[in-house]
Amino acid sequence: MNARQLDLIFAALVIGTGITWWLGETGHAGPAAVVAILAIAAVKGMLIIRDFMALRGIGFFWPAMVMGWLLLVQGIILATYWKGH
Amino acid sequence: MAGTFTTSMARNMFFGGTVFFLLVFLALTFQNEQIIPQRDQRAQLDANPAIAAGKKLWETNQCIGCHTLLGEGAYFAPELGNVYKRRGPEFIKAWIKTQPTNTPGRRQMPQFNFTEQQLDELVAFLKYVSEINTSNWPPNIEG
Amino acid sequence: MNPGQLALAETPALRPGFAIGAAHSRQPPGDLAIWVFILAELLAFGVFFISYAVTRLHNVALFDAMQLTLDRNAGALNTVLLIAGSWCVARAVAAIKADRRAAAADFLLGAIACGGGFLVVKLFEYSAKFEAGINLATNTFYMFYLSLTFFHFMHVILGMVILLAVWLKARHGAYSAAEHHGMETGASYWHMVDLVWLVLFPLVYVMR
Amino acid sequence: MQYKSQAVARLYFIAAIGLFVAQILFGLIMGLQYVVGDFLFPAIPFNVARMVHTNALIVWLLMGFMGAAYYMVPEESETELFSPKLAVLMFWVFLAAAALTVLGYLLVPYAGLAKMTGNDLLPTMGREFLEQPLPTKVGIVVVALVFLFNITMTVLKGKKTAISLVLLLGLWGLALFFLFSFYNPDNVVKDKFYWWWVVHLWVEGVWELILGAILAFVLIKVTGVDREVIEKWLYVIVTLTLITGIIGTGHHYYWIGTPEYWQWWGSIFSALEPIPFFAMTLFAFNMVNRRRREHPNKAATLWALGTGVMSFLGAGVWGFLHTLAPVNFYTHGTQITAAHGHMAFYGAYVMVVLTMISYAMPILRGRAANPGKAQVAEMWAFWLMTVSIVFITLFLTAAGILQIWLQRVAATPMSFMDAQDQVALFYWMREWAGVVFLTGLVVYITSFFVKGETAKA
Repeated sequence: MNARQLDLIFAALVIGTGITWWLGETGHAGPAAVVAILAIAAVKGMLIIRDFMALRGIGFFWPAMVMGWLLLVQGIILATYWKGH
Repeated sequence: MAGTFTTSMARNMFFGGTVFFLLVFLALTFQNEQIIPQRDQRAQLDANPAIAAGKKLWETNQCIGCHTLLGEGAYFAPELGNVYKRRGPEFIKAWIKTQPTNTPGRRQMPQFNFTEQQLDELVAFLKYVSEINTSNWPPNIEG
Repeated sequence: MNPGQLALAETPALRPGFAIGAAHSRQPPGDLAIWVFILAELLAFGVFFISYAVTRLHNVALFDAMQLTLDRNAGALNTVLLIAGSWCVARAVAAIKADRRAAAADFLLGAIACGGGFLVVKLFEYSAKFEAGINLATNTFYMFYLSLTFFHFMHVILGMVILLAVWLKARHGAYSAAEHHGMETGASYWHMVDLVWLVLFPLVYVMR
Repeated sequence: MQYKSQAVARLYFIAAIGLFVAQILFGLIMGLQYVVGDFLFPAIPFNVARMVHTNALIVWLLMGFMGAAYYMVPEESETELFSPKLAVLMFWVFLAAAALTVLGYLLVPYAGLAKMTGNDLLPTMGREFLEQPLPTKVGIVVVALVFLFNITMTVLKGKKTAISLVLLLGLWGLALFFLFSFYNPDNVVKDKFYWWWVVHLWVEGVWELILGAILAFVLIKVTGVDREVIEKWLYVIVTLTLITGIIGTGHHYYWIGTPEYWQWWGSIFSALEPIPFFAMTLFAFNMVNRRRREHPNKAATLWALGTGVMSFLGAGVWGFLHTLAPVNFYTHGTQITAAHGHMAFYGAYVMVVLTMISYAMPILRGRAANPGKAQVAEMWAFWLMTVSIVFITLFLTAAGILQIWLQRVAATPMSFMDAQDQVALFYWMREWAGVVFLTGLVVYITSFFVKGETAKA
């Protein structure tokens, strides 16, 4: 991972955070907003795991554990919001 | 060197993790000390010295060796954290005075030869415990 | 934890010196000890997050009302600070791999500064809440808000302590393109702290 | 035996087994009193039998830990003990204190004992497991400090290994947290809160460090696996233990007047407490499977594996069963707690001490391992005791579930004593399982006297 790629990922993460913040500030709520926010968080998490943590291309076990954690937690969160809607 | 597992790093993890979680626990304890005055009826302790005297009687006669108090103790005899609410003061005193029942085959409680004042102190202690905020435990009056 | 991983690290063929391709491509960066710790931490946070979500399900009105009292700007600012910290750490590792030792140390310092910024913002946020008389017994939402953010706050401090140790070593030239095991270990932990916050922020501050 | 001074361990092990017998006998008395209420009344009321049962257990486990430390530390540090004489002296002080305390419990009414021993100076007596009179408590502190001094000095003058480091931390923690037994405020909530700093932070904290260290030591010896591998496992296990167990203390703070946030912190972290025990099970089996030698002491290996499995079942699984706050609301203070307590103490601490004794005793007696027949007897004892503790646990669990149903859940709840009458059948079955346990213990002791061919240590 070269410096330029890291910078791009950093920019993407900041933009993602900005969108999440904007959704909150403009009072977006309900299923569509929840899905959008979770999707952004999932993408951000994946970028961190793959490129910052550098778990990309090291086989199955470790990326699966950490990404699996992220997706499982987010999946359950989504399910509870879905049910509570 | 990706993938190595060094003993020194394992030791660091052990020390770091232990100190870390001890600190979190101490912070939770600090918060605990700040909140319990709303729940533990400490004003009663200052107002009525009989409660402390009753606690001492509770301890020096080893009541916890058979009974539970707020669910902690031995499980041989009834829960006494809420006995004041379940039975009332007069029943408690009369019960203690008439022990042991000597009914064959039944569990026996010793006779402690308390004075009337000591009985009142024990009752004051049990009343105080029954008023501690236990988050609605036990599930019902039977304890 | 995967017992096989522990065993694997002991196999002579995968020890440094013998470690060619295979070892590098199958193990995460840094020491496996930190990865055991990371998995344990992720598990604890995961259970905490799920508890929050399930409890919210039973108290939607309370949680939605209370969430509005949080300082979302502070939360977003802190997210950016943590991301920036993570980026610094990633750049530090990239720098040391190119044997740019001074740059690596500077990037680590940048990450530590970001962590410090996070703590300051968080303390302002907390002091506003404490002045309002809010504590862990206020209500279920605040119990979770304070518990989750405080537990994470402590992790930021621990992450900074680790980075500080790595930075001190880096400044003394302990790391190089050939040997930066310790730096990768600290970096991995710091990214975990960041990752957890990326779930925490939307969950507690934004989603409704 | 590599170092002469290791021999002091033998005294501690013998006394431990002696107190073990006392513990079981009083356990059987209590078990019978559950169903024949007036058995031995008023000579030995239930509370007295229980004090002897629990205090004997604590003291014999401490004896076992100390014996284990005296055996392990010279070998780990590769040097003689700092002072074997001090170790022997402290043994006799400790044994005398324990014997006097038990005699006090049995011969003097508790209130009289409190008066005689100066409880008025600093009231500490009459709390569960901390019933010891003030002089005994002070004695425990003195013995512990002298013991720690002796062990620490030995480690300091010799080699410092991960095992002795973890062991030392566990032992120092044990002494440190015992100091909270001297804190007894009138405020019941605070009393209970800090009481757990002794009880919980012992059994789900520092004692597990001792357990891990002993197990690691024996596994190195009987499997011949690299010390490096075993020490890494040890660190991982004790780390997981403390990061879950320290905050896991919160699972005792649900219903004793403490704030409700403990229900969350306690539930979450104690739900993770089975993980280190599971790691310990994996550890024991993994190491034995990867063994590089066939140690002649098969019994010790069996005990080590048994510790891994039974501590996971007793402490991990049975602990998890009732650790979540919504479940604990119903199970708190019932026979479920007793069920968990029996299997956890046996599976973790009794078994690890017996593992150590099983490994070290033959060597202390000048042989690598006991003769085959003696080992067969010991393994019989292992199975008799282990299977009967499983049944004791199952019967108490059944009794607890029924008790909860009748007394706490049913539409018209029964009173405590009425519910007890309904579950009497399970108490009878528990008592019979206890008799089997005693049989196992007798077989165990007999195994020390079975003669046969042995190889020199």
